[in-house]
Order: sequence, then structure tokens, then C-alpha cells
Amino acid sequence: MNKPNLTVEKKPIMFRVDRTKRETPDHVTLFFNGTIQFRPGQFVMVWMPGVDEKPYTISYHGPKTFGITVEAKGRFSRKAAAMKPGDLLGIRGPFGNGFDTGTGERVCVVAGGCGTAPVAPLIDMLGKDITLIQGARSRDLLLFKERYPSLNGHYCTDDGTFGHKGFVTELLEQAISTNTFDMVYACGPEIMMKRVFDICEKQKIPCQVSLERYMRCGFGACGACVCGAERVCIDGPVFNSEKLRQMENFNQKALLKSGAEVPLSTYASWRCGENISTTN
Amino acid sequence: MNKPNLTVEKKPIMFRVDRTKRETPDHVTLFFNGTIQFRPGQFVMVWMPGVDEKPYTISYHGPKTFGITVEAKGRFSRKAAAMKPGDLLGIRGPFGNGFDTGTGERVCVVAGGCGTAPVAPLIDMLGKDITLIQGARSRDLLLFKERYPSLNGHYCTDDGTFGHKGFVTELLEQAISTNTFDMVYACGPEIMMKRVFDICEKQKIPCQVSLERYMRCGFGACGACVCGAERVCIDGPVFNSEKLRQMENFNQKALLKSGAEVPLSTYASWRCGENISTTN
Amino acid sequence: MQVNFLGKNLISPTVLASGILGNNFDILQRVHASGCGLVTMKSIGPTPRDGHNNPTVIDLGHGMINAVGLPSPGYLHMEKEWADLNNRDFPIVASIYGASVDEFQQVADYVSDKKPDFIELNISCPNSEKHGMLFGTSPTASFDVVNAVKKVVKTTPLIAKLTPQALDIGEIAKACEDGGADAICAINTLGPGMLIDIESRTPILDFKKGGLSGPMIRPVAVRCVYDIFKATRLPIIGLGGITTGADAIEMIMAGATLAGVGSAVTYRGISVFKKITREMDQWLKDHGCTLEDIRGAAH
Amino acid sequence: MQVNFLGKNLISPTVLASGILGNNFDILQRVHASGCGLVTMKSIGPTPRDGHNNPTVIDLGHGMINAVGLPSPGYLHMEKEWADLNNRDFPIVASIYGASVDEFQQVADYVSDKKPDFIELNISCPNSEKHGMLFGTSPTASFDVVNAVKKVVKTTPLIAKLTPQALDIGEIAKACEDGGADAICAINTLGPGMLIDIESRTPILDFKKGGLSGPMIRPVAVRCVYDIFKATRLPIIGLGGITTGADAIEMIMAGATLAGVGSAVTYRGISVFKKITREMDQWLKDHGCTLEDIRGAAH
Ligand SMILES: Cc1cc2nc3c(=O)[nH]c(=O)nc-3n(C[C@H](O)[C@H](O)[C@H](O)COP(=O)(O)OP(=O)(O)OC[C@H]3O[C@@H](n4cnc5c(N)ncnc54)[C@H](O)[C@@H]3O)c2cc1C
Ligand SMILES: Cc1cc2nc3c(=O)[nH]c(=O)nc-3n(C[C@H](O)[C@H](O)[C@H](O)COP(=O)(O)OP(=O)(O)OC[C@H]3O[C@@H](n4cnc5c(N)ncnc54)[C@H](O)[C@@H]3O)c2cc1C
Ligand SMILES: Cc1cc2nc3c(=O)[nH]c(=O)nc-3n(C[C@H](O)[C@H](O)[C@H](O)COP(=O)(O)O)c2cc1C
Ligand SMILES: Cc1cc2nc3c(=O)[nH]c(=O)nc-3n(C[C@H](O)[C@H](O)[C@H](O)COP(=O)(O)O)c2cc1C
Ligand code: FES
Ligand code: FES
Repeated sequence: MNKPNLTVEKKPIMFRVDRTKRETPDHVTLFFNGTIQFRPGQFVMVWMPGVDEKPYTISYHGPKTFGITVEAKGRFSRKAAAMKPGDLLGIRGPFGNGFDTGTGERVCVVAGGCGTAPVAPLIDMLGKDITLIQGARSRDLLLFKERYPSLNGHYCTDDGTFGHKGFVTELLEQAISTNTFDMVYACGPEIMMKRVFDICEKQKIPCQVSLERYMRCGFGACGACVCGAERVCIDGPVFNSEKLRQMENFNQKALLKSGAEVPLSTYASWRCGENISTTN
Repeated sequence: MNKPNLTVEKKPIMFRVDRTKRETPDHVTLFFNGTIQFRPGQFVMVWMPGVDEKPYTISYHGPKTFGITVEAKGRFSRKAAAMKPGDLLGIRGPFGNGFDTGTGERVCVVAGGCGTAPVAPLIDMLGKDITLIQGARSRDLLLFKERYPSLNGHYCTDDGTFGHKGFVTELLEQAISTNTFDMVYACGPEIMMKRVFDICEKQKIPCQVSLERYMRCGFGACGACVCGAERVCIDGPVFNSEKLRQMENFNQKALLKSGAEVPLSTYASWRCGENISTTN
Repeated sequence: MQVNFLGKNLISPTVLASGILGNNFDILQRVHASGCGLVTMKSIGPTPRDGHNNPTVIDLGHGMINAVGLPSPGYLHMEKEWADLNNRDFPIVASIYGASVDEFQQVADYVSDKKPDFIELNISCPNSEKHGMLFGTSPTASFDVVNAVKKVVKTTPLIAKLTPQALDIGEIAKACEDGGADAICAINTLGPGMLIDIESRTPILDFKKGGLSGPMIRPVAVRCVYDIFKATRLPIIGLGGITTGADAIEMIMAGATLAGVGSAVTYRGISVFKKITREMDQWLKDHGCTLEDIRGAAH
Repeated sequence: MQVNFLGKNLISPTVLASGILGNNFDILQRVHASGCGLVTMKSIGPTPRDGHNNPTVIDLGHGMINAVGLPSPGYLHMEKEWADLNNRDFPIVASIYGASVDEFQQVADYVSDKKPDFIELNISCPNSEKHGMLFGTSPTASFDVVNAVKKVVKTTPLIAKLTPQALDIGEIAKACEDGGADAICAINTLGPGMLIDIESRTPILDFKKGGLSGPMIRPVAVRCVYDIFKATRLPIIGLGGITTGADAIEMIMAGATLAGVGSAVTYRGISVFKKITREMDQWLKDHGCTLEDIRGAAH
């Protein structure tokens, strides 16, 4: 049977993993045979039958193939990272707004950890004067390090094993001081997103950052993913400076699975599996 | 609001009668503003809210208008014939196969009574070498007598007030003896359809005749309209010689509203309001 | 793609639903010739009945709504049908209805003498003031009617046709099993629903309310079959919205033995039976398994 | 297009359904600003509850299926919400649920102190093992829960939210009226239904079953509102599949006072409230009549 076009189908469409690629000790990419029409920054809901369903950014795309890159962390992502060719996954989507790519010639892309996944197809598509700033905990965790050899890349690691020892935000400030950017794109932990936003605000450079919340429907119905009045799944996950300025809950609050609104740190602890009850 | 295209909509679409035209003492045409894509011989289900819904052939069509012609006979058709501009009717359709018009250059069209309604748009469309044979009870009941002045028309009436005194079948035999026809199209009472078919069979001329049965859905689901194994609403209402040869129930049997299969004469009596219980 | 159902060999696991087309023998034969494994007659009642005035059936695109109203010649006025039945070379289900246990018994008694392969008890029609649905929503009433009919039909296998309106359809199925049913058919139409035309301010169906069928009710049908499969050991004709081979496979995985098809005749023509059978066959081949392998596989 | 509902002035006859978006105050405010007359909070339970794992919500195009499973912070853990509520300048419905009459009473007692404009009793949710639907299918249980809650809330008007699964929804509505309900909201999701993925042979929703909503359930919702209008004198929030102004007008003609909107947010965006209101307004102008004129006009 031919795979239906993902943008039309609404139920999960079942794909067998075509091949897998270990990107780093923590990251595995799963490739699928299928066409998907999407904008960089959009995500799909990935269903592992009998287990759970979670949002993942599309990190690779070709004319007849696409892939998602999973950081093995918790129950779901560990199982996903351990999948073999032939294993079944259901895919719904793509969802979300994605990055707005029609903005200026000189851009800076900032990625932290697994946040490199959504910006990879963005880099593929932009084909502009791109400055990449990427950070990870350690050298071997730098995702897609070999993917853009010709790119003007600046790297940093927490442990100094590769590039600058420190944070991407430090590299961003440095880059801004020597370049003129029309747009900064960023994806990574929300605290990093907030710093990037603050730097850009100070320098009056517009930015777009991708956020993460617990999601259910993925298409703007259930309200599980709200950050204030914004639905991260459909109004986001990418928010621009204009929106961010009005989002009081940016880097402040998030909803747990129960719908309880908690400080982002509590949410992160839940997400980090510290056995905090999701119903606080 | 713009009227949706009738071929897409499935619920009755409400139309207000735009204007009416008294065609004969028994026949009234109701005109509606709207586009309808149809083939001659197709019908629509006409719903009079609170009363009933019945099949009527499309008898007029223009780029922005279409009409049905009603013979005032029973409860429904009398009310329909008495409608005034502005009155509401619901229209579903068009339904049925319609006439196959891609067949030969020299055609004969035979119409009896209200059977002139479906053949009128057929004549409009054929634009070929057409011989029209039309009959009615009396001169003033000859439908659309002025509609095709340039046509090669042969007329008959039961009472001899216009044209030949007698039956259309007599005129058909006469016409066949002096012309070569590639196709005979006919619509009228089923007994007349049977005679036309028999004549054509004898002369080895293919024919297409339109039949009538009690209908519910109009689109081939409920089986109310079956004539043997043929659903008159969707396999018909037009049947060609090949089909007719195999239709044992042609001019023999019909189902009442209850689904009881009865001789066509019993069905006709019911239809003619002789107070025969429809559940025999 | 032969299947066995209660000892009968069928040419396909597809079943024509009652009330779709089945108004006479000729069309049932045509449906069989179009690849349908088992055909069901339009439900037969105790006395002649016209059903409702039009509009009775409306297509909504993603499904249909109907209130045909159980028209029937009545079992005493179907000599032609019964004679035709005698000469058939394919299996037939006679569907029957009544307004009381007595009426069901009376019709079943007579009809079983005409030797249909199966008798289906329509205890689930929403489109009449007094027939059917009342039984199908009460376990005791369902037990009573099946039990009473079982006594008079003796050998003709009985299929109980259920309504999704039941609060616990598994419980109803169990009651039917206890009453002597040999199989379950689920589901009858859902609802009822209503369409109102806002221009005339009138309900469109002459009976005002009507049952829903077709693709839109499929999730409910699948859940019902799933519940019934859990509650009984009876074979199930899974029915409701099936339009493709994949839909039929889904129903089998929920627990059905056969796949009933009604409204889809509208969407894919009478050849829908052949098409669905072929699609199922292909799917099974592609996956290297049999219908038996996947029956109830979603449990 | 102002309307009055139980003494409150609303800017539109549209209502945001519970469980759609209403997870925090900010988004309720956004929905109000998008032209919604009355917004409903996500149903609030007695204790913290996560709801089900994903998949919980699937769009089928002609409707949705969901088994979110009544997640709730629990009424004791919503201080931020209750504080926000205090500063609002638009009317809000607090929807609540419980597993017993006691729990309903307990939640209602607390919540009524927070002064929402209305309290809605969700006695109709199919997506939990023990909450809700059981009440809404029994007239006596419905009476009991409404009556018990009425005693503790005293002045807050009560809306009873009903399930289409009830055999006679009119009877349930009457029981709620007798119990002290001030209005009815109908309907909650239909079914439940089930989707099975045939490749993995697994029900897609983690809870296996889920309630149906959206365009496909509209005929059932219209029929329910029609039945309720016949059975009681209470104002009705007609809900289920409404996507356009014409849909809303149809619901009003069935007997509704307000038009609830849930799934349509998916199909037409949050501005659906403004769009529907404008379309209703236009229709009424074109036909030279008011909402009052057409309420229940299909009867
Ligand atoms: C729009 C969007 C796009 C996303 N794209 C990607 C992507 O491309 N690649 C990717 O790997 N993930 C992505 N995620 C995150 C992903 O959806 C999961 O949350 C993540 O894989 C963890 O799921 P889990 O089941 O393993 O963790 P869970 O079983 O849900 O439980 C928590 C556990 O996961 C870990 N964990 C989960 N989330 C986080 C987190 N945010 N930070 C730290 N630890 C966490 C903890 O170690 C803990 O054990 C995205 C999320 C969103 C909202
Ligand atoms: C495919 C199809 C196309 C049709 N197209 C047309 C059309 O273009 N114009 C048209 O006028 N009708 C047409 N009809 C017939 C139409 O549907 C009605 O049956 C007819 O108008 C009579 O309806 P009624 O309600 O008035 O009669 P009913 O109320 O149904 O009851 C019977 C009464 O109607 C009269 N009557 C009804 N039908 C017949 C009949 N067939 N022969 C004789 N008397 C009858 C009797 O006088 C009697 O009083 C068509 C039917 C079909 C199946
Ligand atoms: C027009 C129509 C008439 C029906 N008549 C009957 C009937 O007489 N007896 C019955 O048991 N079911 C009847 N049904 C219900 C169908 O047999 C079937 O249960 C229902 O349509 C669901 O299947 P589907 O979705 O495949 O159509 C009827 C359905 C339709 C659409
Ligand atoms: C994702 C989702 C969550 C829902 N959650 C609730 C809920 O918590 N409480 C409730 O009373 N109804 C809930 N409902 C039901 C809706 O309020 C509404 O009754 C139903 O969806 C029908 O309306 P619609 O067709 O306009 O969506 C939910 C519906 C959906 C789709
Ligand atoms: S995940 Fe449902 S609204 Fe965002
Ligand atoms: S009218 Fe229903 S099948 Fe022809």
C-alpha cells in the first residue's frame, strides 16, 4: 500500500523504522520511508503502540525519507532509541507553526543539546549566510557535528572537551559583537531560550525560539500545552520576539500532566524523572 | 449565501421557487435559481417540508436556472403544482444514470404524457437529427408543444383533438418504416415503454427507456425501487435494450411502499389513488 | 476466500446488512454474485407495514441517517420470496422484527419453516415507535425474546442484532447467548439523530429522528464488537461503517468473525463486497496470516 | 449580539465547551476575547489526577475521538486559578466531576465559594472507569447528585451536563430539573468508540475507548436537545458538532438557548466563536428574526 500523505491523514500512520543511526552516545536517529511536507521546527506525534505517544521534531528529510532524532532519557525515549529496523511506530502530523524562514539574509542559529534536531532542517532550508552556535555537555554529545562541514560553526561544551568551555549564550554575545544578524533562531532548554531572547532584546535583534510543553492532542484542542494564553502545539512551538515579550509564563510556568500550573523548575524536575508526582 | 453545487451536497438544498409556468391544465413547471450539473434523464428528490419527498426529472436547465415539471395528480403533485414564487422546496440530487447520448446520429424520441419532462433536456442536448413522437390524452395536455418549433414532430392524442388519434406506438411503427434510426429514446407509462421496446426489438433498433418505481433513498441503498435485480434509482431510471431483455419484471412487477411485490397493474392502481392499501 | 460460519461455507467473510437493498430475492442474488458471503433480507414483520413517508434516507457524506420505518409486506404476504428462497444456491439470513415476544415468536415460527440458513432477530431498530430497540437495551427483555424464539425455531441458528444504544452491550450479548442465540450481529444504526432544515424550520426526516450508519459510526461499532467479544463466546458479525478491507480487518481484530456491510454499498457500489474481500485477502497475504490468526488480536 | 442566560448578559450565544483549551485562566480570557459568550473551565475533580497516557486525542476529520481521562489538579491545588477568577470581567462556568455524590458535593461546595457564574456538573464523561457517565444514564442517580449539590451551592446556578448514551435523555433532563438544575448542557461526547491500528493490532487510544465529538455527532446532539426541550422548561446549552452559524441556528431551532462549541476550535481556529456569532447574526438579519423567534421552532 502507498503511504498516504501525512498532511492529510489524521490518525497515526504506521511506519516501520527503515534504518537507525547512532548520532552520539545519547542520540539515535530513526529514519522512515515516506514523504512528509513540513516546515523546519514542526513536529510529529510519535506513537509506540502499547507504550505512549510523544512529540518529536523532524530532524532529517529527503524526497522519500524523513527522520527524527531521539535523546535517550526516559521511559519512552529510551525505548525509541533502542528501536530496530522493521519496528513499528505511528506518526501523526506534522503539527505546529515551524520557523518563519522568510526573514533577512544574515542569520544566527543557536542550538543546545537535543535542540539541534529542529534546527537541522532549518539550516538545510535557509541556504543563507548562517552562523551556527551549538553547545552540548561534552564533545561526543555534539549532535550532527559533521552534518554541516562548510558552515561557520562555533561550538561549546560544558566540560571544555570541544570548542569553548561554557555556554552558547556566551558565544552568541561574542558573535553579535562582530556580526550583524537579521534573525536569531534558537532551540534548547527554556532557560537558554530566555537568555538568548534577553540578549537579542538588548541588541534589538529579532529572534525565534522553540519551546516545549507536555502535549496531548498536538493540534490545539485540549489545552494541555498552554504557556499562558499560547498553545505551544499550534500557536508554537516557535515563538518570535513580539510574542515572547507578552508571554509572562515564558521560562516561568508550565502545566503538569494533571493540568496543574507549576514553576518551570518543578516541571523540569518532573520531566527529569525525579519522581515528583505529576499531580503535585 | 451562495448555493452550493448540487452534485456535492447530500442533504436537501433549500430553494425558493423563482417562478412558475403553467404548461397545460395539468402541468406546471417550477423554476429555481441555481446551477445543477446533470445528464438528461436524471432526477432530483424534491422535498416539501412537512409533506413528502418525491422524484422529479429535471425538465429545464439554463446556466443559472433549472426547472421541474409536475403533473398535478395526487396529494404531493397537486400541492407542488399550486406552489407560488417564494415557496420553499428541498432538492437532493441529481440521481440516476440518465440517457446515454453518445449513440448514433439519427434518433427518435418517444414521449407519452408527463414522460415529455425527461426527454426535453435530452432534445436540448442531442442537437442531432431528431424525430419527436409525442402523445397525450388531449390537445391541451401536450406538454412543451411550442418548445421545439423547428423539430420534426409527430403528435397523437387519445381523443384525436391534435394529430393522429391513437397511440405513440402507432406513430413509432410508421416512423420506423420510413426512417433509419440509430437509437430510440422513450419515456412514458410502462406499458407504452414495453410496446416501444417490443417494436424496437422486432426492428433491431436499440432503445433506451426510462422507468418509474416508488423511491426512498434515490442513491441505491434502500432497495425500495428494485425492478428485479435492478435498482431503478441508480442502475436506471434509464435502461437500454440489453438490460431490458433480461428484466423479467419490466412491465410486470413493482414493489409497493411496504416492499410487497405486486403486478404492475396493482402498483398502478395504488399510484392512481384507488385507495388500494399499499400493504395489500 | 472461504470462511465457515456456524457450519455453513461462505465464499467471503462479508455480509450484506439488513435493510440495504435486500427487498427482493433477485437483488440478494445479485449481491451474492458480487462476492458477498452471506446476504440478509430486509427485516420482516408480523403484519403489512408501509414504513414512514419520505424523506427516509439522507446521505451525509461521512455516513447516512435513515428512518425507513420497518416497511414490510408481512411474513404472510411473501409467497414469491419464500418460493425463490427454496431454489437458492447461496446462504441467506432472514431478519425479523416484532413489537412483542409473541410477535417475534409468531414470525420466527413461520419463517423457520421456509428454511433460511439463519434467522436474525432485529431487537435494535430505532426507527419505529414500538419495535425493536426496547428489547435490545434491556438484558432481560433480550433474553426473553431470544429464548422464546429459540423454542419455536428449534434448529435454525439464531443471530441477535444489537443496538449501540445499550448501556452495556456485552451484558446484552451475554443475555442473548444465555437465551440461546448462536451468533451476534452488531451494530444496528446509532442514535437516533435528527437533521433540522433551518430554512423551513422542519426536521428533514418525516419520522423526525433517524439512525446513523456508515463511516462515522465505525469507532462505536468497533468498540461494541470489542465489548461483545469480551463478554461471550459467540461468533460476531461486526457491522457499522465498514467500507474497506482495512476496516474489515480492524473489525475482525476487535473480535468479529464476519464483516457486515451496509452503507458502503452507497460509497463503493454493489461490487464493494468483492473489493473488500480482495483487500482483506491481500492484507492477509502481505502479513502472512489467516483470519483465524487475527480474530480478536486487539485484545 | 447580546443574549441573556439565567440573568447574565453574554456578548454572544456561543459557549466554550469544557475540556477544550480551558486549562488555565489566560486561555479562557483569550477565548472570551475571541468572541465567546461564556467559557467553561476544564472539568475539576476532587483530587489530583493525571488522566490517561497518550494517545488521548485523535482527529478523524469529520470529528474527534478522545480519552483524556479527566486530568485535574484537584480543586485544592488551583489557588492561581481561583485568584485569577476573582479579577475577571467575563462570565465563567466551572465544570466539576466526582466519583460519588459526596465528591460532587465536596467539590461544588468549595468551588461555589470561588464565585464562578455557573457550576456545571459533568455527569456524563465516558473516559474514566468510575466518574460521570454512570450518573448521567440513570434518572434517579442524576436527581440525587443534582439535588445534593443544590443543597450546598445555594445561589450558584447549576448546569447539568448530559450524555447521549442515556436511553431517554428527556427523562434525565427532567430528573435534573426536579433535582434543582437551572440549565442543561447537552451533549458530552458520544459512544465511546474505539480505533484499532491493524498493523500493531492495538487500540490506538491508551485508554482503548474514547468519546466521539465534532461534526459527526451533530445529528445526535440535535436530537438530544430536541428531546430535552420537549421534556423540561430549562434553558439548554446545545453542544455537539457545531461548526458554523447554520449549525448553531439548527441547534437553537431544536430548542437550545446557547450554542456550545468544542471540536470546531480545531476546524476553524479560536476565532470560530466570532465567526459563528457573525454567521448567526447575518442569518437572523437576512430572515428578519431574533434568537427568541426561532428557539424551538422545529417543534
Ligand atoms: C515540540 C516538541 C518537540 C520535541 N522534539 C524532540 C526531539 O526532536 N528529540 C527529542 O529527543 N525530544 C524531543 N522532544 C521531547 C520529547 O517529546 C520527550 O519529552 C522526550 O523524548 C522525553 O520523553 P521520555 O518518555 O523519554 O520521558 P518520560 O518518560 O516522559 O519521563 C521523564 C523522563 O524523561 C526524561 N526527560 C523527558 N523530558 C525531558 C526534558 N525535557 N528534559 C530533561 N529530561 C527529560 C527524564 O530523564 C525522565 O526520566 C520534543 C518535545 C516537544 C514538545
Ligand atoms: C425517476 C422518476 C422521475 C419522475 N419524474 C416526474 C416528472 O418529471 N414529473 C412528474 O409529474 N412526475 C414525475 N415522477 C412521478 C412523481 O415522483 C410522483 O410519483 C407523481 O408526481 C405523483 O405523486 P403524488 O404525490 O401526487 O401522488 P401520491 O400522493 O403519491 O399518490 C397517488 C396519487 O398520485 C397520482 N399518481 C401518482 N403517481 C402516478 C402515476 N405514476 N401514474 C398515475 N397517477 C399517479 C394519483 O392520481 C393518486 O391520486 C417521476 C417518478 C420517478 C420515479
Ligand atoms: C436505509 C437503511 C435501512 C435499514 N434497515 C434495516 C432493517 O430493516 N433491519 C435491520 O436490522 N437493520 C437495518 N438497517 C441497519 C443496517 O443493517 C446496519 O446495521 C447499519 O446500517 C450499520 O451498518 P453500515 O454502517 O454498514 O450501514 C438499515 C440501515 C439503513 C441505512
Ligand atoms: C479533548 C476533549 C476533552 C474534553 N474534556 C471534557 C471535560 O473535561 N469535561 C466535559 O464535561 N466535557 C469534556 N469534553 C466534551 C466536550 O465538552 C463536548 O461535550 C463534546 O466535545 C461535544 O462537543 P463538540 O462536538 O463541539 O466538541 C471534552 C471533549 C474533547 C474533544
Ligand atoms: S497539545 Fe492539545 S492544545 Fe496543545
Ligand atoms: S430508492 Fe433506495 S435503492 Fe433506489
